Amino acid sequence: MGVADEQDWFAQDPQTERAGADAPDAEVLYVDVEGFEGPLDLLLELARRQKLDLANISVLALAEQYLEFIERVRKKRIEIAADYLVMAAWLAYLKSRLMVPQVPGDEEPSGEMMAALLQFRLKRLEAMRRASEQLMNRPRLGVQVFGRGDPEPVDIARHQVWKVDLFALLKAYTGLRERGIVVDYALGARTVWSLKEARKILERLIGEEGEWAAFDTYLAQYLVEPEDRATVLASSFSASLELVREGQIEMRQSLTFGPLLIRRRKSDKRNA
Amino acid sequence: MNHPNGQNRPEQSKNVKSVKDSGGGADIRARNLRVLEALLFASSEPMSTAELIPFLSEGAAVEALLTDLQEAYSTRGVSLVQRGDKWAFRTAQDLGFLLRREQTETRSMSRAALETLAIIAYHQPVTRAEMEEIRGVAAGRGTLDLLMEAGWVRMRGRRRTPGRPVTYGTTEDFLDHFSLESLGDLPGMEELKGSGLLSNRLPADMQIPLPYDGDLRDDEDALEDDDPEVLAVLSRGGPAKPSE
Amino acid sequence: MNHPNGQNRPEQSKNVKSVKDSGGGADIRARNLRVLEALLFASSEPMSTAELIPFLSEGAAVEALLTDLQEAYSTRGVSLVQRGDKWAFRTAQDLGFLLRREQTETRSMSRAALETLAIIAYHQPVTRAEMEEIRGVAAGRGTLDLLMEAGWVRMRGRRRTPGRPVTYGTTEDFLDHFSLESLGDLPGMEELKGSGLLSNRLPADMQIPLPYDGDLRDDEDALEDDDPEVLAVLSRGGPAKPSE
Repeated sequence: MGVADEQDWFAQDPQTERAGADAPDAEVLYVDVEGFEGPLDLLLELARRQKLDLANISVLALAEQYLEFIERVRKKRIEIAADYLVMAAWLAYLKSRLMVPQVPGDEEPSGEMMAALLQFRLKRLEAMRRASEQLMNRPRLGVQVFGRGDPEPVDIARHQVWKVDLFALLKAYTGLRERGIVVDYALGARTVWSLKEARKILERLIGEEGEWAAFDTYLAQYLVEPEDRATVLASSFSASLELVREGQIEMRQSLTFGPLLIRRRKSDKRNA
Repeated sequence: MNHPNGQNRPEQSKNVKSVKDSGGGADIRARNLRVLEALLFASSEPMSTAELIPFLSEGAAVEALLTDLQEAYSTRGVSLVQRGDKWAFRTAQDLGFLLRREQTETRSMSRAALETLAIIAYHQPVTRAEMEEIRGVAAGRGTLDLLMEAGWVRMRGRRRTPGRPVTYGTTEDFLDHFSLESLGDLPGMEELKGSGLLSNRLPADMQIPLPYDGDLRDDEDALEDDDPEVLAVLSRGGPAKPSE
Repeated sequence: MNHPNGQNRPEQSKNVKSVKDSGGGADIRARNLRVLEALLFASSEPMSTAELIPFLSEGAAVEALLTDLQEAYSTRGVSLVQRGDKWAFRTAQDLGFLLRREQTETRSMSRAALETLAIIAYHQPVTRAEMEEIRGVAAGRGTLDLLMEAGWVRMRGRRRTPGRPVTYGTTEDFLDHFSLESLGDLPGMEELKGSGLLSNRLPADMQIPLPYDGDLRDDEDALEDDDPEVLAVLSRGGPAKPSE
């Protein structure tokens, strides 16, 4: 079968009504390439012109028609998508494989294989195209078939269950009442003895006596408030260790947890 | 629904198989019933006989057909009902419960709501201004609404003071929820101190009031049904029976 | 849909009038049918048996009841139809010409979109690359978006192949829209199966996959909620629940 004239295609093509026979060639061609959904679509259209049954088409003739078409489009300097050129290259190769007999040991797919593949793809596309038409011809919801026009809504009664118990309620109340009188029992900030403070106080208390005395008795006046005990003892003890290291005082403890004795170091004073 | 286009009418009459003598009439009737069924099912609104007629065979007795259809559905799960001069399918009345669902969600209450509730519980009857004074914060409208919606707080009446403010109190549901036999079961000052909820360093003049939820007090007037504030609560979707 | 609360069940069974000896069973069956009728009539969307069962009597054979109901409605103007795993009342197909309404949605759908829809329907689960291979042209992003927006196509998962491409399939809405009971009802399915055209390979291999919208296949992974492609669809205003 010879290469079809482009005017013939348009005359037969139901899809391209816009392309009149009297339209300028360039424009017609441009419109036409745009009208196809890719190279496979174009091939399918070419095949349809050849034969109605895809099983009996001549793949070689089809390839030639396609290549001819692309060649003419390119001569008119019309830009075409890369997809079409890739297909053209593949078809050119297919054509060569079909025309040259296969050499034994050739690893490449045979021309016949390639032709069969192309035929398969064309058939598959055509089948899907037919399927989409059949699908759209189904009785469609909202077109020929209807659902309930006035569905009766489900009436959801929402109940809120509050997670509140009496304790939470009372706590909120007492907290609120106490919040109102917060000024009345505002206490001073908690006392914290710094090491520096403790050392100053310790130095003053130990004085010049030079007699052994229990550590606690020096601090007795500061240990009255129970909440102060820890900080007074800890800071004073740390400060006392520092004083021992400097050689200013001596400390003694005869048994574990026994009273801690402390005095100013006499020799120290003598030396001074 | 759109009326059928002109083409349908002839096609429709042709489609009816009229073979037997009187069978043709029965077939036409059956078909008319099917058409009514489909139309009424698919319509988003009840349809009048005038709207239905164009879809039926020439000269069909639409009222009689509708009554037949109503009869046919009388024992089914859906019924054909007449609404004014229009017709519609509706769920059978006794199956209405199928379309109702209960949904419960557990939520915890904000501190503001809890405090307000506690104030109302202890200080009732209490006005909004008094609540705000105790809390030291202006109360959002939402807090009271929420407590009324929960069914724990109600409007009691109006205080006989300038401005006639609404007085609030707690409800039976409140007692129920907190497992209190009466408001007298709310712990007083000493019990609160004993449980450690109140510290001992309270000013001597601080008092925990004795809650009162009895009848209207001398300084309270009853609420009228058409009281604007009652209506306002109702319109905000509050409890239908605030005094329940 | 939520299950009814516990209160309904006893109410429901008590309401059944069981007077006659063997009449009780028949009454229960009649009531179950009415309940199904009411539930399915009230909903515009297909309902699954799981949604229906809680409203039926204990141990009711829901599938058998639905088939009975379908039979009872087979000659009426509305039919009970199966859509995938769900059931719905729809107007009878043969009355379509009478009720036909114009629809703009699919009018505007391009040939590319419709072909893509057919490819997804017949070849699912299918990747974008496979769709492009079949159509022989790169698919615009918009085409798939359009189909997903229409609610007919969903992302199923990711194919366990290099690049982990997203697999696409159809939705229950797709079945409902095209009046299909299942994918097996797709027009021309038998013929296509026989011809081997649903294969990605030459028919010589004669390996014929069937369209499949069940659970994920061995070579599919589930989509993650934070999958970038899913998020991309969501951000473009696509369907909120692609996996529904």
